[in-house]
Amino acid sequence: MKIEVIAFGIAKDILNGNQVTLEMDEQSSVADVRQALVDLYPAFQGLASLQLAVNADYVNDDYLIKENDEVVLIPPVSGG
Amino acid sequence: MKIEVIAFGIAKDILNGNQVTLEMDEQSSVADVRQALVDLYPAFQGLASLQLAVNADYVNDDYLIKENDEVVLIPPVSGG
Amino acid sequence: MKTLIHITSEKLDPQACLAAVSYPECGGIVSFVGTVRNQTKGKPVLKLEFEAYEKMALKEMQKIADRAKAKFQVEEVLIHHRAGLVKVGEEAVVIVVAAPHRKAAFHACEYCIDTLKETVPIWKKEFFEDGEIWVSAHP
Amino acid sequence: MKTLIHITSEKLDPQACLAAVSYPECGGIVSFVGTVRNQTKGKPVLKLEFEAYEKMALKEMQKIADRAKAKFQVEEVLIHHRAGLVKVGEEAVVIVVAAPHRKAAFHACEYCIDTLKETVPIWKKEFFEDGEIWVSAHP
Repeated sequence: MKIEVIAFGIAKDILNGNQVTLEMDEQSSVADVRQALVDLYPAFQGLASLQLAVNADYVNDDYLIKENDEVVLIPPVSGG
Repeated sequence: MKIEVIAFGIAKDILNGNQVTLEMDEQSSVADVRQALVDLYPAFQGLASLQLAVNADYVNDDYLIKENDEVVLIPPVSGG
Repeated sequence: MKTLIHITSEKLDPQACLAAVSYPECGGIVSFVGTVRNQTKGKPVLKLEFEAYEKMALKEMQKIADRAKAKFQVEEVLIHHRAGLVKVGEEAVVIVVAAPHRKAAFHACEYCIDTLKETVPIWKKEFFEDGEIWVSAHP
Repeated sequence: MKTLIHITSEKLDPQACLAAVSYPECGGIVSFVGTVRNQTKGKPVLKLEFEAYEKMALKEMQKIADRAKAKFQVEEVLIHHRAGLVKVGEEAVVIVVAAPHRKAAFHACEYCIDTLKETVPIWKKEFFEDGEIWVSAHP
């Protein structure tokens, strides 16, 4: 299935764009998507953290992504 | 020597006025003045505390009062 | 309104107080506004009066501000206190603290209000329908 | 200005925020204003940019307010955050908490800003003379 991943902050700089489309197996988890991204863009390994949000909520690593989920890369936040 | 004691808050109610003049021995301490007041007005014993300020500062019980000192009775404060 | 330590019989202005303390070199500004409650232990309070031994109260408020600056890393401290008759819901005290780090600003602001309530010679009288009391006078 | 949870590209108004949260039944109002610093480790910051994943940021800010109310005895919580380009010295965030007891108000306000900095998806970019960085991105 195709997963579209949206990026903010430094993740945008690493992707060189604000989104990327990944071709993932069905039943892929958040951990699988993160691994695919790190494989494609090794610079993500240098970040202090890399969380994924699904449909505007933080989710655990074992969350299984569905095709139309809104998946967003959350590099270390720095508001306030 | 004559010591004029100024009162605020509930101390004013107890004195039934905002000041009282005490005739004290020379070398009287703050503790002596407090004792003289409690003897004259036993209602002071019912307060949660009774501090004396001299010249607009808190002083210890052994502070020796001088004739022209500004002596003020400080019942429990409740500002803020 | 640039008076940092102030006792007044007029209504306090928390917004002007906040505006009076703002520094670009500071990372955090913490303020506390204490309002006068409309009841004490379920009994409606009709109005209040603050009596201040003003000369000493201002000295003690300045000591609190100075100690807050020395104890915490704080750049500026404002403390305004109301005197005289106060209506329910009005502000009794406004404290504003500016500091380069927010933890210090929170700690210093809390230190200021806690210490003010212990040391500053100001007395609150609450008026009820059936009488009046000097708050905290008795154990 | 009665919006309690808000992200805006316009200048924040701490005074209006303070005015928006004020209740006579409350004993204490604590506010925090975070301003943008003019230097980081001695290097002058020329300007800043906040990027927000706005939909989620608003949700997380609302969660923080709801948790603060549940965890502490707090009546009302306001959280406003700036987005977009910000000048040095301007406000990045304003938090106002109203509670019947001042300790709860202090704790809740500190909880809100601490949690906001950990969970709300907003990213700060600092611009220096010789470049720019996403704050806290790297260990």
